[in-house]
Formats: sequence, C-alpha cells, structure tokens
Amino acid sequence: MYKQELTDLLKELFPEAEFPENTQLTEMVVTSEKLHYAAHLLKNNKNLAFNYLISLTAVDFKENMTVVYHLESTDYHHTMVLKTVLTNREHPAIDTVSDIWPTADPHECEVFDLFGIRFNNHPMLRRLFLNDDYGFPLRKDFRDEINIIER
Amino acid sequence: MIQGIPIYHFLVVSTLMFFIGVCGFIIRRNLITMLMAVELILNSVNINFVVFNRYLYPDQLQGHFFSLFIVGIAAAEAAVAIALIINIYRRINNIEVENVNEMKF
Amino acid sequence: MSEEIIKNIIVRENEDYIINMGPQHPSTHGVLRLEVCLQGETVKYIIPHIGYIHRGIEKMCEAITYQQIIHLTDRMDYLSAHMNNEAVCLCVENALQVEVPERVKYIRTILDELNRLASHQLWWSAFGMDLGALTTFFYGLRDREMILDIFEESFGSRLLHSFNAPGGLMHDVHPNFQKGIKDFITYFRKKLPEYDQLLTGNVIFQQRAKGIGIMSREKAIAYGVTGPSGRGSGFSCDLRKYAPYSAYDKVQFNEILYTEGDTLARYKVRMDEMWESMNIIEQLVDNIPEGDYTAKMKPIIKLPAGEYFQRVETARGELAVYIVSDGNKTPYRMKFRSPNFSNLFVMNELAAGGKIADLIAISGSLDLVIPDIDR
Amino acid sequence: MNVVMFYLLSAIILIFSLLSITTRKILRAAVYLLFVLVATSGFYFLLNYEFMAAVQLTLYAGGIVVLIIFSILLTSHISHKFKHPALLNLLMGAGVAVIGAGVALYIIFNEKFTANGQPELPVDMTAIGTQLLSTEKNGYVLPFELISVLLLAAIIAAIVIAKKGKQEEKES
Amino acid sequence: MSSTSTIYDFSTLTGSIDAALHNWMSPGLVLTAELVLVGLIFLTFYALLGLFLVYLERKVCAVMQNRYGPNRVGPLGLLQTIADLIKLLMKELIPIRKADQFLFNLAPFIVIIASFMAIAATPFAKGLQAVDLNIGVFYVMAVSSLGVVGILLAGWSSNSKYSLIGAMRSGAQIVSYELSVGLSLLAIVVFSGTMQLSGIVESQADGWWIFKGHIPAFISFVIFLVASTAEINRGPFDLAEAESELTAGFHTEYSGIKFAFFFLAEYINMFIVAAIGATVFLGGWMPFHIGNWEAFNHVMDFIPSMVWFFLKTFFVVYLIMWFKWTFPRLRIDQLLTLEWKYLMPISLINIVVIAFIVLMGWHF
Amino acid sequence: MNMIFNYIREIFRAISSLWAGMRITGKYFVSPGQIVTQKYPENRATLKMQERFKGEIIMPHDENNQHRCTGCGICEMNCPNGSIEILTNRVPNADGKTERIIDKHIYHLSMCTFCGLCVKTCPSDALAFGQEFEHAVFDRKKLTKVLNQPGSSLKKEAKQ
Amino acid sequence: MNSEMLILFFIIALVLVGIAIIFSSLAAPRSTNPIKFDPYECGIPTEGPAWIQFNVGYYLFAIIYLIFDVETVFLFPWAVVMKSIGIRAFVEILIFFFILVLGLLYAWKKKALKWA
Amino acid sequence: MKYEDFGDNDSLEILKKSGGNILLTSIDNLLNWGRSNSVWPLTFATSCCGIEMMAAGAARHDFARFGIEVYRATPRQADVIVVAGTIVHKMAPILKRLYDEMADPKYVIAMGACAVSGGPFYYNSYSVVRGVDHVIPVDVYIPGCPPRPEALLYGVMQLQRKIKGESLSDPRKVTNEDLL
Ligand code: SF4
Ligand code: SF4
Ligand code: SF4
Repeated sequence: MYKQELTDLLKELFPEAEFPENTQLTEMVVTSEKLHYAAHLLKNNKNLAFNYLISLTAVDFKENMTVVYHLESTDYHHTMVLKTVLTNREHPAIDTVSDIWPTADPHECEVFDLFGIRFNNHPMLRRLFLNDDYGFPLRKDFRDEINIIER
Repeated sequence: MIQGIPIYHFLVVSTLMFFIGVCGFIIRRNLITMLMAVELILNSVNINFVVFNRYLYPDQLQGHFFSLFIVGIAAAEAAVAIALIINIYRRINNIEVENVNEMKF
Repeated sequence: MSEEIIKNIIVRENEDYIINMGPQHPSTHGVLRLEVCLQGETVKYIIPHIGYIHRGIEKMCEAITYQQIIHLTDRMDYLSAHMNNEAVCLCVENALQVEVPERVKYIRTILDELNRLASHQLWWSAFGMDLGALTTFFYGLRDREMILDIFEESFGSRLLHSFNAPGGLMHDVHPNFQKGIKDFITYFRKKLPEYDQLLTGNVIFQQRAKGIGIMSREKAIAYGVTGPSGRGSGFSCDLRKYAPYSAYDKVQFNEILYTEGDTLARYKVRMDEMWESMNIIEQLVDNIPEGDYTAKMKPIIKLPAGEYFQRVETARGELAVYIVSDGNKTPYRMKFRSPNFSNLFVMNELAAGGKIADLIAISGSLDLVIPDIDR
Repeated sequence: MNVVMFYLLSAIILIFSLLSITTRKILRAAVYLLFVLVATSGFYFLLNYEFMAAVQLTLYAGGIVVLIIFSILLTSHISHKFKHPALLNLLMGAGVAVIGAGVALYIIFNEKFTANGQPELPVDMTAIGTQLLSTEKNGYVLPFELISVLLLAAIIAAIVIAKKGKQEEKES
Repeated sequence: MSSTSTIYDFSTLTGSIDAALHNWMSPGLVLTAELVLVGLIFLTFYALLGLFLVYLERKVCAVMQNRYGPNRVGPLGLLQTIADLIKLLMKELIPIRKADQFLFNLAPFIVIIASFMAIAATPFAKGLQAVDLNIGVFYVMAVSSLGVVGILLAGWSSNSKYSLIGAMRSGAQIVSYELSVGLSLLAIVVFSGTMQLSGIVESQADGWWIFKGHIPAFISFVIFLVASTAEINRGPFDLAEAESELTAGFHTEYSGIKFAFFFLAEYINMFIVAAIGATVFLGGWMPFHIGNWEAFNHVMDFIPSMVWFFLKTFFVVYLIMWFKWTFPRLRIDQLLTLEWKYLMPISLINIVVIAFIVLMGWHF
Repeated sequence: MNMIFNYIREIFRAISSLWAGMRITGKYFVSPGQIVTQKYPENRATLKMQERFKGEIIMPHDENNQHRCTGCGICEMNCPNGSIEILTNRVPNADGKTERIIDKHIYHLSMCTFCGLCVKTCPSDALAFGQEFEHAVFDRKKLTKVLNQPGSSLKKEAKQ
Repeated sequence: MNSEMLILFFIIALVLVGIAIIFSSLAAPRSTNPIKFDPYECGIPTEGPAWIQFNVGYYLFAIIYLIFDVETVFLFPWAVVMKSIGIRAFVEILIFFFILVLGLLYAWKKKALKWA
Repeated sequence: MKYEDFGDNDSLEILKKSGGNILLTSIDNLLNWGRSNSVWPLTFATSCCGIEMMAAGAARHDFARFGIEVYRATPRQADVIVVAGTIVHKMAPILKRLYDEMADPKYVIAMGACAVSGGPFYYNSYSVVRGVDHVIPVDVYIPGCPPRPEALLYGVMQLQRKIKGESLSDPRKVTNEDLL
C-alpha cells in the first residue's frame, strides 16, 4: 500500500488523530488515552493488519516525552509510525501494548529503564539494564557527575 | 581357610555386626538408615554362611550359594524398599518413621 | 526518584529451584544471565537478565558526530559490524538525500554477505560447541579466518573495521579484493559440505535439534523474531528481499524459509543462507563498477531536523536505526532496534517445558550476541 | 600377613558399622556402610571366595549403596542432620544389642565347631557355574530360575510403586 | 599358540627376579620387597600413563582440528602435562563453605582407588599382570563400579547446584551403562569359557574373538565401546561435566590437586576400558596372525607382546577419543533411551545368539 | 514385524550418519599437512602483517627527525574517544607573529579503537598506521605515547 | 599372593592421593578471603537451597539397574560353563532370559524407561 | 623469543624479585616453570574481544601450543582470567566475585581497550568501568580494539615472563600498586 493510501485509510479510522506532514514514513499521533485502543485497531483491522511491532522507543523532547512505535504489516509490508506524547515529566505513564504485541514487553521495560516511563498493566515491568536505584540516563536532564566523563 | 585365624574370630565379628545392625534398626527413626541397618544384618549373616562353608565344609558350596542368593535377594529387597521410601517421601515430604504413621490411606 | 521505581518482584513458589546460567557461563555467549527455574531437569520458566554489558551507546551517540558514531555501531553486534555501519550510513545518506556511487553499493553488498558468512561460520562453530561437538569450533573458525584475511587486507582490521562512512567508504578496497573473494568462494564451496557431514546429518544432532523449541510463525511475528530465527518459522522477514537497499535489488537470490520452526529449522536456514550468500557474492564480485569510493560529503555532517528510520538485515535479523535530529551535528536521539533484543525474549516461550540441554540448544539456535542486546 | 589383614578388616567393619548407625549425617552413614561392605568383601577375598567377593562389591557396594545414596540425594539436603534419638530408643537399642550379643557370643564360644575334614574344593568359576546350573543333588538350578522370577516381581513392584506416586501427584 | 612368542614371556623374568630375591633374604622379606617393587612400578606407571594420556588426547584432538596442540613445553610439548601437574600440585585447595568436608575430601580417594584397583588386573604382557584372578573380567567391573560412588559424593558434598545435577546425571548414566558393559563382556566369556583375563587372552591364540566370533562378537565390541565410553563419562556422553550446561559438573567446586585426581581418574579409566576391550576382543598381547601365512605370522611373533598390548589399547583409546572429538553430546533422556531401548535389548539378544553359536560349535 | 524392521533400519541409519562425521575428523587426522596453524613467536621473523594493518597510530619521521604535524588539532577533534591530545606551544616565528607549533602529540594507545578517522582527517597527512601489534605491557602507563619524537621539528614543505 | 596384591594396590592408591593432598595443602598458597569459599554459581551469589527435588527418573533407572545387575551377576557363572554343559545350560538360560525380558518389556510398556 | 625482543622490560625488572638461597631458587624455577607453562584460562568473555580470544584458540593461531587451551568453565580450576571485553558497573561485582573464587595463584590479563581503560567508552558513557584495574589487579595489559590473536599470544608470553619472576619465599602476588 502506498503512503498516501495508508494515510487516507488511517485518517478515516482515526479522525481525531494528528498526521504530521513531510515525514519519511506515515506518521500518526494519538493521545495517550487513545493509544491502547488505536494499537488494538491497528493490529486487528483487516486492511491494516499491523501485526509486527518493529521497535518501541521514546524520545525526550525536553518539554514532553514521545513514545514512538514503529509498526509493520507482514501481510502488506507497509510501515507506519505511531506516536503518543506524554506531557507529564514527573510521572509519565501510558498503557502497555504488550498484550497486543508480546514483543513490546521487553521494549517497554527498556523504555522504563532508560526514560522512566511507566506502562500501566505491564505484566512484569522491571529495569533491564541498570540497577534499581539509578537515574534515567536517556532523559535530557539526566546528570551523573560520578560516572560520566564528558569531553 | 585363613591360617592362624580360628573360626570364632569370624563369628565374633559377624555377631557384633549383627547386633550393631539390630541396635541401629531400633534407634534410628529414618527409613533409609533403617534400611541400612537391615543391610548390616544381612551382611553379617552372609559372613557366617561363608565362614561356615569355608571352615566346616570346605568340600561343598552350600554356604557360598546361600550367601550368593541372599545378596541377590537383598538387592531386590533394597530396590523395592527404596521405591517405597521414595514414594512415601513424595507423599509426605519426609521419611521419618513417626511421620509415616500419620499416613492414612 | 527512587521510591517510585517499581521493584521487580517476581513471584516465586517456594519449592522452585532457581539456577543461574551466566553471567559467566560457557554457553550464554557472553554475559547473559538466565534465571532458570527447574523442576527436576525440566525447565519451568526462564527470566533473562540483561544489562551486564550495557554500555550506553545510545546515550553516547548523542554527544558525537555522525562519522564518529560509526565506530560505536561496530561494537554492538560485532559479528555483523559491517551491516551495523551500513545501517547508520544509509540512514544518514537518506536523510541528506545523497546518492552514493554504484561502486560503493556493490562493495557494501559484497561486504555484507561476507560478513554474514563470517558470522554464520562463527555461529556454526559455537552452536556445535554448545551441543558438545567440540571440533566444529575449529573448522568453522578455520574457514572464517579466510574471510578475515580478506577484511584485513582491505581495511586493516579483522573484526571491527569501521569501513563505512556516511556517503561511502573510508577508502577504496585493496586491489586484491576481488581475487581474494573468488579464491575464498572456491575454497569454501568445498568446505561447506563438510559441515553438513560433520554435524547436520549426525543422528545425535538431529535428535537434539529436531522438534526442540518450536516457534510458530505467529509467535515469531508477535515477538518480533527476525532474521534466520524468524525465517526458520516461516516468517518471511528478509529485508534484502522486500525492502532492498544497496545493491540487493540487482541480484537474484532466494529468501530461505523453513516452516518447522524448531531448532533444526533455524539451523538449516543459516546453513542455506551461507550457500545463498556465496551466490550473491559471485553475482556481484565480477561486476563491481569503477568509480569513486565515496560521494562528496561535507566534513561536518548536519542532518536536517526530523526523524529518520532505516532498516537493514544483519546476520541476526532486522537492525533498525532511528535518528531524531534537531539540525545539529550530533543526533538528538539515536535508537538502535537490535535484532537480538527481540529474539532473546522469545526464549521463555521456547524453552519452558524442555530440558536444560534443550535450553542450550535453543539459545544457541537463536544466535544471540549479548552486546547487541544491551547496546 | 593374612592374620594382620584379618584384624585390620575386622576393625574396619566394626568401627564403621558402629559409626554408620551413630553418625548424624545421613550420607556419611551411607558411606560408612560402604566401607563396611567393602571390608566384608575383603573377608571373602581372604577366604578365597573371589566370586563372592566380587559379587559383594558389585551388588552391595556398587549397587545397593549407590541406590541408597541416590535416594539420599533425592530426599535430603546437605545441611540436614538427624535429631538425637530418643533416650528410650537409645537405651532399648543398646540394651537389646548388648544382651543379644552377649547371649550369642556365649553360645558361640560354648560350641565346638569341627570341620568335616574333607579336602578343600577349589572354588573357581567352573565349579560355581556347574553347581549353579546342575539339576542334581547339589545343583541350584531351581533357585537360579526362581531368582529371575523374584527379579521380575521386584521390577514390577518397583515400577508400580513409583508410577503410583506419580499418578497421584498428577491428580492432586 | 606358536612357540616363538614365548621369548617375551614375562613370567620367566618375574620368576627369575623372585628366585634371585629368595637367594638373598628370608621369604617374608622377599614378599615385602616384591610388593614394594610392584607398588613402585605401578605407581610410576600410573602417574606417567595419566600424564601421557592427557598429552595424547590434546595432541590427537589438535591434529583432528588442523592445529598442532601443545608444542612449546619440552620437545613436541611432551612436558606440557608435567608442567600442568606441578601447577596443580601448588594450587590452592578451596574448602567450600557449608560443604561436607569429610565427604568432599573422600571423593577423590574413591575415584582414584577404583581406577587403581582396576588397573591391577590388566594383563600387559604374558605373565605381566599384578593380579590374575579367576574372575578377572568380573573383578574389573566390580571395582570400577565403585567409582560412581565417588562422583555422587563429590556432587552432593560440594553444596553447589551444578555439581548436584552433574552428579545425579552421571550416577544414572554410569549405573545404566554398566549393564551393557557387563553383558558385552559376558558374550566373550561365553565364547572363551573363562573369566580369567589371562585365560581369555590364551583362548585367542588362534584368532581374536572379534574375528572368530562372527558378527555377534563384533556387535558386542561395538556395544562395549559405546557403553564403556559412556561409563567413563567421556564425550559424547560427558553429561556429568557438560561444559556448556553445567560448567564443570560434579567437580565444579574442586580445585588444585583434588580436581587433578578426577581428571586423572577419567583418563586412567579410559585406559582401563581400552585395555579390557583390547584384551577381551582384540586378543590382548597376542600378536596379529593371518591364517596360514607362516612367514607373516613369524614376523608378527617377533614384536614383543607388550608392544602388541599397547598398540591395541591405544588403538581403542584412539577410537574413544575419535568419538569424543566428532560427536555432539547426547541429552540425558536420549542417553538413557540409547541404553535401555537399544543397547540392553540388543546385547541380551546378542548373548542368546552367541550362546546358540557356541552350542552349535559354529565359532572357529 | 514392521516395527522391528524400522528399529533395525534406524540403527543402521544412525551408524552411517555417525560414520560420516567420523570420516571427516579421521580424514583430517591422517592428513597433518592440512594444519593451518601459524607458529607465532617462532615465525616472528617472517611474520608480515597486511600492508593496511592497523596496529597503532604512528607519526612518521624522516631521517632529519622531521614530521609533518602542524598541531592543528583536527585529529583530536575527530577522534571519537579522545585518544589523542594535542599540546601546543606558542612560539614566535620568523615574521615576528606567534605561531602554534606542536609540543606533544599524546596518543593513548590504551583507548584507540583504530577507526582511522584521525589518519583520514589529518590535513597534512602527519599520521599513519603502524604495523606493530606487540603492545602488551605490565604497566598501563606505558601505553600513553608521545608521537612526535623529542627534538623533532616540522617538515618544511608541510608548513605553508 | 592375589589378596596381598589387591590390598597393596588399595594402599598405594590411598597413599598416592593422601600424600598429594597433604603436600598440596601444606605447600600451596592459602587465602582467607571469605567470598572464595562461597559456592560458585556463575558469579552470582547463590540463593535458595542447593538441592533439587529430582526427577523420579533417576531412581527408577537406578532400581532397574540394580535388578538387572543381579541378573548379570548370575549370568557370569553360566557364561563360564555354557560351553562345557551345552544344551541344558542353553535351555536354562532361555527360561531365565524369558522371565527377565518380560520384566524389561513391562518396564518398557509402562514407560518406566522414558525420561519423564 | 629472546629477552630483548620483548617490550616493557624495565617494568619487568622492577617486578622480579632477586636474592634467596640457591635451593629455594631452583625450587622456584621449577615451580615457575610449571605455573608459567600451564595457565588455564577461565571461559570468560564479555564482548567483541572475546571473539578474538576465540580466534586465538582456534586452528589458525592455536592457543594450545602454549598449553593453555584447557579452558575451565569454573573459576576454581582456572589460573588466569582473560578479561576480554567491556566491563560495566553491573558486571563489576560479578567479575570481582569470579576473581575471588579463583584459587591462588591467579593472574589477570586485561585484553582490549575496554578492559585496559574503558576504550571507546571512556567518555560520555554512564555505565562503563574505566579499566578493570579498578576492580581487580591486572597483570598484563593488551591494548587494541580488539587486539589481534597474535597480540594476545604475545600478552600471554609476557605473563609467562612475569610468572617466572615470582618467588616462593615471597608469595605475595605482585599487584599494580608495586609499580606506582
Ligand atoms: S596530526 Fe594532523 S590533524 Fe593532528 S594535529 Fe597534527 S596536523 Fe593536525
Ligand atoms: S584511530 Fe580513531 S580512535 Fe584511534 S586515535 Fe585515531 S581517531 Fe582516535
Ligand atoms: S576493546 Fe574494542 S573490541 Fe574489545 S571489547 Fe572493547 S570495544 Fe570491543
């Protein structure tokens, strides 16, 4: 499916979502409350069938945090990016999608580990890489004078 | 026949061993150790058979064969006993005799 | 901050017999730690613990330029170092919309496949060793040295060559490059059947691999298991085929698919891929076009603000690079979606219910490289 | 030489059988038992019943003791120690043993054992084999065949018992 | 047996030593002196053999793997294992906390004693055998079955998870495979009608059992090889110390010289089974003869019997090493299946067939 | 009957597959000519690294003890992991202006990853890769090297 | 002579191991680091009991082994005289075997020979 | 290889102990000969350098010629721990523990830039230990990223030379502090 077609289809299904222009892949931004529903639909809609979650990550844009999902359909081989913006920096939280794509489980742990974003209803949210009392290194406000030697 | 050892010495050893086994059977409350005590007893009996055979009837092999069969039977007995013990263990997670009494079928 | 961190509480039954495999364990291929719960010799469940080699590469990338990032990507999945480099380069080139010369594309593709061969050879050696066939280790590495010789001749290093640069290559390949490759291929075509005789056909091996750790296609997709491991389950995920990059659209090759999804299938995919890689190389090696080894690039690369995503097929699966740029010379956020990370977490599904020995076979057949998981 | 050996072996047998019923660590008890059994087979060697000695080694030391050790490995932990036995038991056991041993020894020493004076039969394998398989007066072919029946019974019993436990485990 | 091979009869040599000693001193002293002599010889032999086997294994596998193996310590690396020995001797012995120290230390004793007692019965050459019991074969089986106790103790007393699993595995494995070893040896006992090792060798003067005994003898030999490889815990049956699964299995916690003894016992056991295999199936120290090729047979007779014995033994040793360095390891359930569903029934049937052959007098 | 037949066939198939494997190892065992091992310390005299081999970074000096490094610091900037430190001196030159010249080109061999960026980006080609690989030391400090030799000076033609 | 020899070998082995261990424990270095004496578990401190409830398989096999071992023991005397006695021995052993193979078959049928 | 051919001889001289009586010296020589020719490594590799370590053990370079191919999986039986790869803060205590669990005498080879100094991860990384000598005492440093197998062999020979300089009368293991 071509990019434009996909965007049209998505617009039809998610009228309230935002669709940024001029992006490399089809992008869709939904609110964090809608996320789980959107993910569910993206996977189970026959024409979309995004059954393969390539990657799940987050970006810290200083004022907000964005969780980014890269999706692909193994039937149609089309790709898209699903995004959701979290404004609460102190206690960022979002619904898990690990019930939809099991592979999200470790990815969410990773995001939790590096950004401190909590995922509600996650079966076993734990820190993967770092010790439990360490900060969240990929946040832009992360500082660690002891361990980082800057250049 | 060992030159210089009278038959009594053998018998003393086997008797003592026998009663050590009996004693162990009584004082031990663990099934496996009790089984071990039984093995001691059987073993002492075996010695007796063999020794009598060697010392008193060296032209025959009865004692020898008897102990041979005893060993064989002891093995079979031990096998079944251990099967039982393990079975009990898996039921009540314990192999002490007192607890075995609690087992009600 | 610390009070709100959720402690990882794993509910364990009292009798659960937990045994740690790793971090230092001969068969976890590095510092993976598997917390294995046993019942007798049967595995009840596995909890992988990672992070024993988490080096913070994503964070480090935020402080260095795009050229400098290349050498860090080498060190993630060091067995497919070249593919990792290429992923970043392609991403940067796409972002800048630079057209790299044809020659570069050909050479990159050849190197990709050589690297894949080397990686699969090493995997074969190590897999055999995991299963207790110690001699495979030596045969696999013996043949791998031949490839390393080719690498060393051109790039001066054996394992991590940082040979790609955004826009092309660091320098041109050695004049002997083509000849070396052709010699190697004739050599290796003779040696590869020996691998089969030694291990594949062996009845013990068959018994240990067949029907062990079965992963259905659905499970593979759901867990994002890509690469040979995914293709062993019939998950057609070969990016070289359906999202071709570099010169992959110019060559004829088959995507290897097996549908059994067991350890043996994953094994066979890799064995067949070696043949296929040799085919690809043979198609390309004689036709490398003349030309420049790099496109014209500015000394300081600045990506226009935006987000870029690029996927390549490494020896272990799909590597995706996700760059968020704010227009500076360093990336704002750099994310590597590493194949092994996803592949690892399907392990519990595969190994639960099997024996410890099966666990080893399964983890071997997934071909994990731990620094790639941890990044 | 043989005399020395005899006393050495007797000492080993007595000491270790005592230890084996008094130690508080179960695996040690099994190991002491192993020593006793090996020493017993030493007796048989001294008496020139080599086959018997080897049977003792294979079946007792290499078979039964291994089985016992197996079951200990299955059922108890290294830090496990027995409780001291109850005093009553202790007294009773010791009493029975001492009295019994006294009586038995008394009887033994009052008995005159006389050899029948026949020449020694060389106990090699041929003799054993012939007697074992012979159907004549001194033949043991019947017990020989019976042993196989016994073993069959033991196998069946062991398997039934073991499997029974398993089924119930599944049900519960 | 042709008369020429008696030129290397060691019983004459030992006899003359015995006589010489008797001239010198009283019988009691002679006995002691002889015992000490035999003891020292075997001690040296045992140690050297262990070292040499370790070296041999490293060389054999190296050549199979296209490399040289140890070659820098001493000529051809021959001193390599001696260096290892010195190092191991001077390595710290670690008492593991909460381990049962008595049993922990006892385990190496048991393993070594089992292997040392077994080597006593090996017939190295004509008349060169420390003990020639009339139950020879059975004795070796009996003694070597004690080794498993050492392994079980080692695993249990180390208080380590890996050790315990390793010990249980090897326990189950060794006891199972002992049956097949016994049954395959039994086959030859049926043929030769004696259990005395020297007797078995003598019975092969006109041809080795592996040739004389038709296919069943060959099957027995194969079963013997497989089962004994498994019984001595060597690859592909090395589950007890499966490196890739259990780190080092039952001897995970052993260090220094105690570990060295397990290592040594493994290799000596390999030698013992090879020696028994060579003796029972391949004619022990009997030279190789072909039918009526008189000239050829005479040439063969001039090779000392000791050489024949070691040639055959090391051939079997080589076979065992060859297995190890070629095959992947079995899984525990496959291992037991192999024994109980293949080797055991086959060897049972095999024995009946052999008995039948013997009954009909079909063997040569 | 069929079962027994299968049973036997299975055994034969297993044995033949095992034999196939043993043939391979056996073949190599009897052909020691296939040994590929290089005897490293013995063959040291003849051991030749590939010409592009990256063993360490060196700064070639000519016979007059002159190198080409201007001390511009580009390599320091480009080195991804800070293996290079440039210490410069300001000295007055012939024209009376002060000029930066290299004092110490410090190279941390212990950190270098041989990525080649410094060699590639150096504008005056002052750096090159050396072939030495025997670097093992007992003291980590020995791994920090000063590349410009003491008393060396800048090559004339490199100075424009 | 035989039994002396056996004892001798026993003692030599004992002495060999004993002397080596004693020598080594005297001469080798010793350390007092308490961590060293912890059981090894891939570098992670051990938790939980170092003791498994094992599979029934293990002891079931041991039991069956024991029984067949008895059988082997009784076969040896038979094997020695098989040649000299002839047909009678053959028949006797056929009966013996038949009964035992029943046991093996029973175990096979009951899946006792299968690793649970 | 001749003495002069080796590098870093001056550090070695500092390490070597001198003196002692003749008997002890010859025992020392024997011991050190044994120890230096039989250093069994622990199977321990964390990342890329581990691959080169494997390559050093493989047919082309053949570690085994030095008699050190006996990779032991358990620290109890190993003599040398070749730290091949990056050590991060989470791994450091484990490395320490492994080192502690090894039986004396024990040696450490730091292989690769990461193990020597943190290498490519020296700057900007929040989790990498900058050199394993912060965790355990190191005997020989082999720089390179990764060092080629010959470099590892050379490092092993350096270690052997170091072991040969030890003395029974002063069994204290030489640590880095002596060098400072
Ligand atoms: S080496 Fe080259 S780049 Fe570095 S300071 Fe000298 S001239 Fe500049
Ligand atoms: S090669 Fe790379 S890491 Fe080494 S000094 Fe040059 S730029 Fe730095
Ligand atoms: S030194 Fe280089 S090759 Fe070695 S582990 Fe570190 S990054 Fe990898």
